[in-house]
Amino acid sequence: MATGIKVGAELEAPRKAIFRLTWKTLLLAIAALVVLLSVIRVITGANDITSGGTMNAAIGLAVPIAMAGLGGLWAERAGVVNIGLEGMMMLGTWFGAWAGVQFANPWAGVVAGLVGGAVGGLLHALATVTFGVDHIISGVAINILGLGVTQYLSKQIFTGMQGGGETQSPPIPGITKVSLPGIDGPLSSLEKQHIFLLSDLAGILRGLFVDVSLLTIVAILLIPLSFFVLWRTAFGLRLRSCGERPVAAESLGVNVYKYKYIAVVVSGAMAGLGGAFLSIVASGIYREGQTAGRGFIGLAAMIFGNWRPGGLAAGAALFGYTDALQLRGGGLSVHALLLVVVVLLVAVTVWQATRARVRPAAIAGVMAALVLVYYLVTDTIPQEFTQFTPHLVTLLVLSLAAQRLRMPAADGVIYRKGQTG
Amino acid sequence: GGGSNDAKTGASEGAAKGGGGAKVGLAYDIGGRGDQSFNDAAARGLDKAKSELKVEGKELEASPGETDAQKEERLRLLAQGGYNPIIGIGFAYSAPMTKVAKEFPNVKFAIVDDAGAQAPNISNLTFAEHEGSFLVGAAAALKSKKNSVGFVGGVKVPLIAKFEAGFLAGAKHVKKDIKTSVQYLTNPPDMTGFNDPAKGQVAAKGMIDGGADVVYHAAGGSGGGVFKAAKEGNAMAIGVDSDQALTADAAVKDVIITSMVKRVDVAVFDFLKSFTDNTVQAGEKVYDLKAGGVDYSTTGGKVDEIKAQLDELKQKIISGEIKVSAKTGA
Amino acid sequence: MSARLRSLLLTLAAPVLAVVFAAIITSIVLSVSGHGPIETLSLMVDYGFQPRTISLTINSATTYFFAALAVAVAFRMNLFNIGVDGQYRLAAMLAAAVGGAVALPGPLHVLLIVVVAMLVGAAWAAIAGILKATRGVSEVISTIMLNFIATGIVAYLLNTDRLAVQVAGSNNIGTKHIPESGHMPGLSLIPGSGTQQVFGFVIIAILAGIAFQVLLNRTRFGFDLRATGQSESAAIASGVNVKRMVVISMVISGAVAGLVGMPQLLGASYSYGLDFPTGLGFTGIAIALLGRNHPVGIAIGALLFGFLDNSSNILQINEIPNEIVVIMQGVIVLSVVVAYELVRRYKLVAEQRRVSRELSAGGTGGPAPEGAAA
Amino acid sequence: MAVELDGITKRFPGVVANRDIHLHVRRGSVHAICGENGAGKSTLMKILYGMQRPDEGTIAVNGTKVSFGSPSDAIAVGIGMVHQHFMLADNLTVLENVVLGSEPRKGLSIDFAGARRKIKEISDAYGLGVDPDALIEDLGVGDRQRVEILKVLYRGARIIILDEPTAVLVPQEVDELFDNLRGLVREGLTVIFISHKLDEVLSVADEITVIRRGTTVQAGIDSKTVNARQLAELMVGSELPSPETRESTVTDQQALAVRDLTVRSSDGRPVVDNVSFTIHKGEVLGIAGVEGNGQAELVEAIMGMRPSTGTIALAGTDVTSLDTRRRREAGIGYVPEDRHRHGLLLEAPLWENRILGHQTRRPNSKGPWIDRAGARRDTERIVREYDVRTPGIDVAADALSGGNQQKLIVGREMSGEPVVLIASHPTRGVDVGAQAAIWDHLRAARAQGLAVLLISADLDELIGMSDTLKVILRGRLVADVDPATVTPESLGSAMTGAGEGA
Ligand SMILES: Nc1ncnc2c1ncn2[C@@H]1O[C@H](COP(=O)(O)OP(=O)(O)OP(=O)(O)O)[C@@H](O)[C@H]1O
Ligand SMILES: Nc1ncnc2c1ncn2[C@@H]1O[C@H](COP(=O)(O)OP(=O)(O)OP(=O)(O)O)[C@@H](O)[C@H]1O
Ligand SMILES: [Mg+2]
Ligand SMILES: [Mg+2]
Repeated sequence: MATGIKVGAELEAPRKAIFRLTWKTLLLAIAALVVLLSVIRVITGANDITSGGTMNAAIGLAVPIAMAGLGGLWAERAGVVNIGLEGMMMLGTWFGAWAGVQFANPWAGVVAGLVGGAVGGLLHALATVTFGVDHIISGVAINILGLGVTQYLSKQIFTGMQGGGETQSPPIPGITKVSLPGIDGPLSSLEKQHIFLLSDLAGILRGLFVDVSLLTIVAILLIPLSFFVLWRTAFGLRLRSCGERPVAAESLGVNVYKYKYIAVVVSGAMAGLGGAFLSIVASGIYREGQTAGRGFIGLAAMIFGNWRPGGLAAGAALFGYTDALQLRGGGLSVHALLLVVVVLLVAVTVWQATRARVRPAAIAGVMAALVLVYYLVTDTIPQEFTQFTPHLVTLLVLSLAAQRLRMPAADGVIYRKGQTG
Repeated sequence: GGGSNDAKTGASEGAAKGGGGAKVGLAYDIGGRGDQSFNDAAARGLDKAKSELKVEGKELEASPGETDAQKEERLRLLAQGGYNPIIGIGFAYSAPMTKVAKEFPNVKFAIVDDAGAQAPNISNLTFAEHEGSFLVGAAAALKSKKNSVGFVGGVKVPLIAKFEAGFLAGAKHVKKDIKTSVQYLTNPPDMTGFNDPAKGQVAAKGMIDGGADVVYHAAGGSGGGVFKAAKEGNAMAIGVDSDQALTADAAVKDVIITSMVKRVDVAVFDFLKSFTDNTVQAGEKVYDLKAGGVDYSTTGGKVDEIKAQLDELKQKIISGEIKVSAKTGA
Repeated sequence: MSARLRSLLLTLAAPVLAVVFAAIITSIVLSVSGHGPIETLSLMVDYGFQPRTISLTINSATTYFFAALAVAVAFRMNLFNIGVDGQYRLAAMLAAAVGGAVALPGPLHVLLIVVVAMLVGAAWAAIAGILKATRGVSEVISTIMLNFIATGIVAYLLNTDRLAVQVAGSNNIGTKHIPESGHMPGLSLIPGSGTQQVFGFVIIAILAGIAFQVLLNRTRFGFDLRATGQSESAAIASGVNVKRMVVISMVISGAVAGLVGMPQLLGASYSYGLDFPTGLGFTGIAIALLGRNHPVGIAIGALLFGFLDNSSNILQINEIPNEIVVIMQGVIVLSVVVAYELVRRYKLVAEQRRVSRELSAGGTGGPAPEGAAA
Repeated sequence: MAVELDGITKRFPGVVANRDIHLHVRRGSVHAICGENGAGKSTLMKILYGMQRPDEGTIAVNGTKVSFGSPSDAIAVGIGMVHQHFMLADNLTVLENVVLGSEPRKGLSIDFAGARRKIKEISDAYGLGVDPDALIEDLGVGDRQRVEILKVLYRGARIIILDEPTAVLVPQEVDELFDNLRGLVREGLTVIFISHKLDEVLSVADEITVIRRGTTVQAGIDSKTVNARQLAELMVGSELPSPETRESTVTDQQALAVRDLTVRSSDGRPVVDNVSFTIHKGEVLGIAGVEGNGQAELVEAIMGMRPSTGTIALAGTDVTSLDTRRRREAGIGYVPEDRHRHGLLLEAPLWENRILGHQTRRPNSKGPWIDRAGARRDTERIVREYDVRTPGIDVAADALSGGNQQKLIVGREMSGEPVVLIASHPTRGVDVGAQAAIWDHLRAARAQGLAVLLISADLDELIGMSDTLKVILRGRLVADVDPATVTPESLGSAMTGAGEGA
């Protein structure tokens, strides 16, 4: 029951229309997006939308979300819905900070964050796999527990520490940041000239290769690594088969419980790593409430990404990007983004119209017109609204694309050994 | 637990007499002691009173999402438990305190940051955050080489808007054409903006990338991120509430040119002192520049060269020559 | 009927076992931090059974009850409304603004506020329902996003330039105070609770619980809703328009969510300000699950959570870490569902065993295959 | 001996699935196991395959005693099993499904190229013709069955268990399968084959073991020494029922008229293509076709569960624009193909299941209210009249056996005097006794003027029950056949298109 109802899914399951992202389409889409952003930047003069600072901030904001999403991916590919990511992430922030401080070494914190999250995952696995509890219920409970346990531990442990308190840790030693040598200067001067496309590329490159934390690199590498493990190795195939058709896996001698356990524990570890990133790299300190719903957003990014690593990375990047824009001076940049929305909606309109789908085309067209009018009559967007830009964008993109998503067939289905018919 | 038995007895009025040995009840807002910010400042006041005035203290804190009834019950439990005086930290105690103070007319209450709770036994300890912010705004403008300063607010609530208003006014006062940018991290009731240094850093970095070289924050725990951004962006930062050049992480202390100190500790201590002296006065006591309730700090010597100008402004505010509005856009 | 009785006892055994288990875990946590578990628990119980505290607990529970009920309506048809939080905040804020702006005779004024709240909650939830029905967007994600969006909208409107007024002398802002005619009088239910009255809204909560039960179990609509929850495919084949049901049940869920803020608004604060309680939607999820989406279970769960919440103060006064309350809540939710699951399995096996025993006792013995006689 | 099972006993809660079973299988032979539904065949095979542990008894493979903890142990000694239901993950490729659990490796990664090569080799050697990179969900049932066999062969199994492999195949495909089996046996492999289709058993098996009610009735019968009748009697202890309808009851009143019905898949392909037919009162119209040729979509379109174009008239009234509920109210009864997915609320009691699909009608409801008393009373009636074996109407549908669940559904759909009954595989997976009972009920209702649209994979049932018989192929009605004269073989060839234009 955890998967919830899938409206009409069984009758309308689009077979051929399933969205499979290939490298080629991905690169093409990215290129098109960069050009589009560049055009919009030149038109609106909102230079921050492709600046190196924005890109760098976007990555920093995207990493914890991507890690939570990766956590979701591991669990759900093995058929366990993990809505407890937020709680596991909290454990990651706390344990990451604690060990980082305790051993005066951020990498000890990273390991502890992984372990802390993994313990949360283990609990989730115990409840869902061994006891067959509804996955969502267990996840909700773990979110409560994550909060309670970290609050309790802070009071017990951080209170006595220099610079720590009931709700925060002492400062955590940082992790080295690295840059590709010799590119910062030239790229940033190129960026400052605001040349069409060139400056945008310079900004993007600078964001990607200057001042990047080592843990960011590790985290980003985990995405292709997860892809490799899940899609290219025997282990991954078995794990995924547990999420698609566990009885089939069982009938071939795959120990379904084992793989589910491993998957959910890894899932917790990933979320924990996201938490550790947040406390160690992004903040340098543990603060109660620091996760601020990022676990849920990670889950959204994963669904947005069609239960695939590349997709979830795109989802997390989109989220990080829009969040970075709004935090970096909000109104103007987000206002410029409206034009991007207009262009995309017009594209949808045209695309639907060529396929003779009148209603969707009309809806998209009207929406495009409305957004355009709003763009033209305003100069900026109130700060209260810019803050939900990432959420609104996610919602809009999902309502355009949700029907093309495909979750693992046995996701959320409680599996018991020997059910085979 | 003696507490529960006392609580059961109902309207025991506790030690209503002033003097040493008073049992002080302190009800914090969410976060409590150790938040390195607002609540902690109050805690410092209590600690000082403990050692200098020989009072005892009992500290309780609010939990997220609770109702007024629970705050009320917290105050009531303290009153029933014989605690007197009782101090509520934060405007959220306004309505609860009004109610409970009526039930316990012999107990003295004080509330920080609120003048709405009115009763013969309530003292309202409020601060002119805008006045202090005006001074650091001026300092920011004077120190800025790029003629551009920024303000990062944690959560967009009226209290923080006072900081923003004063800061902008101060900056504009010394440099009419100065460029200012303002960013809040979250909107109420999402209070994570006070606890999210990652966001604080992004916001501050955005301002610095946009040309600002002095950034002031009123973002509680997110301020740590603001300092980091300033450090990495070779910019300057201004702390808030306490003298953050003393309290912040050693790695970023040197970017903090000054802090807008809000002396909640002083207010709490003063109140306790007046209690032990039996001179408690009900009603609002505004801790403004004049009263030394807000000020700018000089630790680190980074504002020494403009200290004269700042002190002149300070005098003008105290004398009423400059009126600082608590509202933005004024 | 002894089988019935046994089944009932089994059903009750689950939560009892779970609470005992949670108590054990909490005891361990307490002992580790150097506090006596027995003393702590008896302290909580002592405090919890004082008349004032009972009133407080009932009041918290009333609010939680609506939140959980809102979640449960959707959950009964396998829809997961994580958006109760955003729905009730938006609803309470707008209802408070309307309530503060008009003057109407007593009951009408209250009615207007309640209706506005329900409509707003329903409308906000309907967005998720419609997106799911027409665009296939998972309601889990859309309601999470809508919570954030609701926060932004509330923040925008709760501004002195728009719907809010500054509370005199305070740093709080809120909607205009609702005049007396729009208040819901409290009840002096618990003798000895002094000024602490019970929200008048508790009556509405009880009525809502009954309505929930009648709607789900006695009406065609409820049958369709439950059928969809149990098997969407079977419901479709039986003629249920699932898309419509998705929208309708989200609307109902949202309307109930609109009520979440009402006890507080109409019974205590009379205005929606910055200090209006938050996060109730998430607590509601846990309580709905704890109460197995059944009004009686939810009521018990709500009272338990209310009790635990309120004991936070007394623990602090006695220098016991109040965070154990949250840990307890998490452990209880988890262990209750594990216990339910174990009992459910046991009952299923027992029922199958009983069916086959009664059938073989029924004398279809001999080599003839089942049904051959027909 | 390849396999020796002795004294196997397996108990489930409330059921003894196997009781002291003995089974001896010679190496290099085809050994069939027969028994009615629920006799315990699958359970026995799962024990041999390590998926279930026996409570008592011993297993020996090639003369050595073994004890299996999981299927991997059985696979390791060369046993492979094709299950009664497909064990394939739809969203994985053929290759992934085949190698799962015994993946060839190259470094850290799966050796995809090697696996592809090996699959091709096996596929070519046995003429299976499967594409390793196809997604399972794009395959038809026949292909899926071949993938299942490939999975077994890929693991190098020497003892192959086939649990009712023919249930979803048309006769031609069955023949192909049998050819393959004979090929395997010639190479020295041992095949254990389960079926209750006795003609198949007789044609392919060397030896036959019959089990009934969980225990061996007769072991190792030489297939040349028995005939179908004798086997059937061993299986059920009585004569086989036959689905023949007696005299025609067809009238000239139209009950259901379907015109130009087209259903498109989401990519625009027609899966039901311009189908028209009429069923009269008292007529049974049978539709024959290999699974996946649009039958399911046709039924769902008539039920209004799936968008379609064309018109549908019920007893002269146009119902095209009505939704499923209105169509049901107008008098369409529906026995769905998959009773668990479309027919029942498994966790709900029987009396609530009585309401399902008839929510808006008496005796189940009055206005917007559910009439519990009425529904309960009527459930009692159905249980009585349709001989549903249950201790009461408050037990969950889950607790009933498949046959009894099906009888409840048939009883329910016959209530409320339907004009048309759409019966999709009404006796699938139901034992002979219940099958006979269901046929009797259909015949009786037909005599009362009920029109029936019958879809079935059981050709005997189709031929025996139908007054009119049409063949569906790739979504089109391609042939009319006369049920009085057609044989299962010729019908089978029409279904595969071999006899197109007949
Ligand atoms: N996992 C299980 N738990 C409980 N009962 C089971 C289980 N598996 C099988 N049974 C019961 O054991 C009995 C034998 O079932 P089995 O599947 O072996 O029959 P079968 O001969 O294969 O029947 P069919 O022809 O329908 O496939 C049935 O009553 C069945 O319901
Ligand atoms: N996989 C399973 N897990 C648990 N119980 C099962 C399972 N399969 C069947 N049963 C139970 O076993 C009993 C018999 O079911 P089954 O449908 O296999 O009977 P059957 O003897 O084949 O009857 P029929 O011939 O009417 O289909 C039922 O009580 C059913 O609930
Ligand atoms: Mg069966
Ligand atoms: Mg079987």
